[in-house]
Amino acid sequence: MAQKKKPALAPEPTPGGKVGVYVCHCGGNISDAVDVEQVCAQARRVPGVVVARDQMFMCSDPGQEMIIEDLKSGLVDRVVVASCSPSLHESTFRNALLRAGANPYVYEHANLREQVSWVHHGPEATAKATRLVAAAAAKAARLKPLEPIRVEVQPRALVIGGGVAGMKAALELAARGQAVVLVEKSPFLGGQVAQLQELAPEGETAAAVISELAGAVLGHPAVTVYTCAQVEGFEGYIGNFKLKVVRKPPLGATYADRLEKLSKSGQGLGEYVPFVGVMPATIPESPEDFDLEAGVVVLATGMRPYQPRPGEYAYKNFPEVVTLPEFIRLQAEAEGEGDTLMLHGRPIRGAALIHCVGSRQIPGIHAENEGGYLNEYCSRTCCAATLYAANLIRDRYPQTKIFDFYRDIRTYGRGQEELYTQAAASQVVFFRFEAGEEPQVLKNPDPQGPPLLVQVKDVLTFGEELEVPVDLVVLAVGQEPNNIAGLVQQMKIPIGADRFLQEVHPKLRPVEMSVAGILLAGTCQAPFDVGETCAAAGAAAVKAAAILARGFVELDPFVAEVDLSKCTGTGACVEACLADGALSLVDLEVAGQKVRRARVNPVMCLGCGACVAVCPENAINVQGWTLKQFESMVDLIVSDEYLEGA
Amino acid sequence: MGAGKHAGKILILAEDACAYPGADATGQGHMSYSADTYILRVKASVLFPEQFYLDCFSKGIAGIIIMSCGAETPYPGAYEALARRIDRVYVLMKERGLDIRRLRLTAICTVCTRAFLKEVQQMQDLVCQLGAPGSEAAAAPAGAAKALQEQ
Amino acid sequence: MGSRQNRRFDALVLGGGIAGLEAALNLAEQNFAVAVVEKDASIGGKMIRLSKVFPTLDCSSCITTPKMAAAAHHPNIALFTYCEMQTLERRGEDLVAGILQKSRYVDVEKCIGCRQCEYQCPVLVPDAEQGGFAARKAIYIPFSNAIPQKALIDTDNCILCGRCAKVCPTQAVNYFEQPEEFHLTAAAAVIATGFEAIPLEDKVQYGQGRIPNVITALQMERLLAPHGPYNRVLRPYDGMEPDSIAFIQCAGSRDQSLGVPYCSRVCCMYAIKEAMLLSGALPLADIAIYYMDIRAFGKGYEQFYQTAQAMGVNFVKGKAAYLDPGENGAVRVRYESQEATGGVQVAEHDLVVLSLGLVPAWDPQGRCLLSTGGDKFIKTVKPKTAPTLTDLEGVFVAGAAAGPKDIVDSIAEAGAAAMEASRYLSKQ
Amino acid sequence: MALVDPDFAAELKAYGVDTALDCFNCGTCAAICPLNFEHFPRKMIRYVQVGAKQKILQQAQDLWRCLHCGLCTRTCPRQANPGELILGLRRYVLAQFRRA
Repeated sequence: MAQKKKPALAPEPTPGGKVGVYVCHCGGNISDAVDVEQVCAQARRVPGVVVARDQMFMCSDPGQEMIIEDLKSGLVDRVVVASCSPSLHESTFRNALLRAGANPYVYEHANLREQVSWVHHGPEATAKATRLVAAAAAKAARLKPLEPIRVEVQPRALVIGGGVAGMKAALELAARGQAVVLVEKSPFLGGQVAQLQELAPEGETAAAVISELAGAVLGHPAVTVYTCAQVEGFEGYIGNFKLKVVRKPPLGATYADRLEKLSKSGQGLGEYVPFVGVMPATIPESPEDFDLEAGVVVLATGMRPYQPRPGEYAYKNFPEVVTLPEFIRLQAEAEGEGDTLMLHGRPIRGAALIHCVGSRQIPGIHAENEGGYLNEYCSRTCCAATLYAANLIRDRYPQTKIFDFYRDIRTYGRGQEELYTQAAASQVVFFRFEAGEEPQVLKNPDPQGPPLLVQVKDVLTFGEELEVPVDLVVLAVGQEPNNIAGLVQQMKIPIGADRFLQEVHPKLRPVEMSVAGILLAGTCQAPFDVGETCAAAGAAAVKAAAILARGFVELDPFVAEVDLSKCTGTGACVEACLADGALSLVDLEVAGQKVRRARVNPVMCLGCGACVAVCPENAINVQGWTLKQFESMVDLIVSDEYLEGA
Repeated sequence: MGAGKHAGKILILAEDACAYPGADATGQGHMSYSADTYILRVKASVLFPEQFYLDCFSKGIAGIIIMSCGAETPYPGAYEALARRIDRVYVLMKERGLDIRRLRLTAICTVCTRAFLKEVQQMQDLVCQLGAPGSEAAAAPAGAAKALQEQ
Repeated sequence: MGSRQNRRFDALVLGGGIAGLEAALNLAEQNFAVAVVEKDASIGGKMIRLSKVFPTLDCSSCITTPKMAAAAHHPNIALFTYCEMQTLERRGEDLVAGILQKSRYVDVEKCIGCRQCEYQCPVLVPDAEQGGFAARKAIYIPFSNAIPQKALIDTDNCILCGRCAKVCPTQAVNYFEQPEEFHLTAAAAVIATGFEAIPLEDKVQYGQGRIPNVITALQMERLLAPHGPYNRVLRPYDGMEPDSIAFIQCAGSRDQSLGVPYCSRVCCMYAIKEAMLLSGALPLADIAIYYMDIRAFGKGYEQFYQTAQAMGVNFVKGKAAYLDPGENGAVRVRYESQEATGGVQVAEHDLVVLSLGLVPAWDPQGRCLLSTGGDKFIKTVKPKTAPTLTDLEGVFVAGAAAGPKDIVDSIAEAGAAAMEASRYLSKQ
Repeated sequence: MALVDPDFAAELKAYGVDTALDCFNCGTCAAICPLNFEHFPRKMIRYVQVGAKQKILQQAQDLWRCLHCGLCTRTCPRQANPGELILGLRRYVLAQFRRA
């Protein structure tokens, strides 16, 4: 365009408001139904309106230039554009204001296309258009310039949890040049995956996965790892979390088994040991704590396998009943060769695998667990893991027969249905049971036979009762979230009915917690397999990376603001506030007198206005959406004063 | 319709995340509805105090439809708080002899064009039937009409 | 014009569905310049075409539109709609994509989305966006919440009457517009090309699309959408309100006789969701789901399944083997009931919905050196620790392009792919 | 209560019955079968899977109902070849009768 010279800045808006109204024809879309010239003429009578112009396409360059000129010349200091829906062009015109050197928030949009010309016809269309423009002008006259809220971000991420999710998230952030502190409660990196051997369906080893991740984490200069460490103090908000981390020796014999296994292995610090993980540092002798500041926090606190109650499927009644993770370890440590699996010196000629142990529990059918809850969810990973184990046994020990008892086979993922097909091809025999008619595990009455007998009412055999004598029963236990009650309480974050951490929205904001700046990764959110955990960790990391890389968080200025000249400190707003920590009462001294006043933390404020409605003095308002603005809009909607012939 | 058509203005509070785009979708579909409707774009209707609704009626607004996001609101807890407030507004409306059907709380999604039209039509019919706000106060308990005038 | 020739970006995203948009937004938020290449005339992918989504029953459009708008308005994102990526090759540090801009016959710079052309056009065509149950014009804006809101001409049906050109207020219609080829260069790429439903024509047992009142689940989505074709659920054959509706699960999935041995992962849940929405729309209707295994594995999915059972949806264990037309537009379903007193049964339903499985929407064969798996989806080389990595350097994959996936999992993977891509970009 | 005999399937290999365990009991074969007879042929396949030898022998006459039309084999999603299985079972049953 013509004027390349440094633009003169638009003058500061005056309190009274000099409103410019710009009405778009939209190439006939509006002007065919609405008399645009008449709207302009009537708009000029509205108090505060100093100019009203029309244009064929207000969004075109000439249209925008018209607005910019009026702002720069000082003719107007508030702008109303009456055109299509704000969803299409509100940002266009706010940018035009910016280009004019004006504040983009002294702008109001009137929707004359979607709300008028496309739905109404005849004179009433023009009358309605005028009322909408007048109402917009009334609001515009009361608009104030606003600045986006800028929060500086501490250039550091804290990752809680040293399993696959935590390590993956830490690595991704470090690779983007961010400083990461990783805090792990146990002395080991590797989490639950380190308790496995091969991973379904492709068969990568846990050793390879954990060695890769832990090696990279420990080798990366940007990642600081603290094991035996927990977060015990938490305050602040996005960009500025202040945490206290405590390192202390683990309680009693918590990790004695793993520590013993480690010492027997002869491996050193930083090396992977099966069923242990990677121990990066020695255990602290005495408690020590330190403060930490972080811009974002990634929760990767993981899961634990469901522990069956004694007697559930005869667990603990017979030594031959084990969980799948227990079996994986037994099998991995089994000695000897031959074509029959040997456990504890006994040949396993037949093994029963039972699905959905501790998962898909139904109220009224299944008994509640110790804590008085039911795991109503599917644990997602057990079907594939169980079939993988079945195939592995059939492959290595062809004389060990496998009987698989399921409710639904859920091999949903890539390469998983093949596990099911392969199990069938390897002569695994399947039985299907209904919820509430779970297989019974009994002592085999036949002393010559194997020790256990599994009875089932088999859906596949037309509901017949079948009996299978076996040497071993493996319970495919599900996943439960780790107990992180302490963190949940400190951070004030929500957990779902399933006791997993609850994201804001599974699709819109799937890795974010309701507390801004806290992200969640992996099985603390829901059961996942290793690949899915890494994807979830990547998704959490990318959100964290965006916050950290920018160095600041810019929030909409549409947040609550207290008018201290009106506030009497009733606290009603604090009571009504929906965002924990956004509003508080503070003690001030005014003219030597102690008074209480409401204070907004704009970083925490959602801008919903729940506080506005309850203030008896109307001393609190959402900037850009004040109650007075809305009231004046209603006044103009009901007024006939500026309508021609009215 | 005819004479009753312009019985009074209807104010629509359309929440920005759902109902406002829903009204846009209705417009894109060129689905016609009463021109006596005025849409205020709001972030969350929980912002408005009880008095706002009463004031609207005393200013001459004949019907108000709150088109919220329902449970899908981006502000957790806002819908419940709003519903509680509207219950209180109903009490106040009754005290003033206002037919409580003049205020309606509903949820409209971004593509709920037919639900949008239905709500508008129902309110339009009701407003035609009831007339200007306060005209039903004659039949209301004594003092109610006076209370309304004092607003 | 030459305006779009040989532009350079940090990253290319192939596919403007939910996975592509999520990946693009995550890259753009880290200040990388991103090009999104979409084959359709609007971004939004399959998700924008759905009614509501499981397990929250949110309105699908309400969740997709904000992401579409965010991508369209993002200063770091450029959208290339109605474009095919014909080639993608690595030249040293660069990935170079050969793009074909298909002709819309409408100048997008001029088109203001006013739809005057659409109103004037005399040609009515079944609208694929409404499952073929409603009509559109030969010049049209793809659907109500399409982005961009720009018209295009369907040349198969246009009769060149000239009315659209005459009525267009901005002279945007250009019958002589030629397709345009250009290059986009970037350092990294995310493939998010999504899926298509298995063609109905492949299912001999299910009538190959020739049995009246046998529809696909995607068509049912349109019947259930609040802005769908009929405003309520009617069967297409005679407009009757169906009293009995059946869903046929694994219609093409887990079936080696059809060459699709894998599980399509989403069909159980979308069928349950549609069944729930139907029982809301038609409270008196009987709804049956014929299935082998219900795969409700995601967060909240099993509870969703249990709720559907409690609502009275009838889950019938058994694969429907054969469909044929019954009396008065009914459809007969033959299956083996596994109950003790069961045996072979024939059930009649007013409307039958095929839960078709998913196949890849894009084949890299002949276009670039990306490997595919036995299932023809893009192959990933480190499915555990880096699930979005492909065998072409700097190229990542997200969503259903790497195997059937629901929206939640696609979004997570899109985040992961964006993370891997940004990590790759910062290494450069 | 019937005891499951996992060795029966192996025993049948000699008669050309070696795909019985590929079946995942979807019921397509029974539903597609023109005989329209109870759970046939899946019933026989399931009996092989759980080793219900006696049931097969007791209901052996059902095996001869099969017309060998091939529909079940063509539509089996697991390619478990039900038609061939029925033929193999006939061979097995004949051998048993001969032995008896």
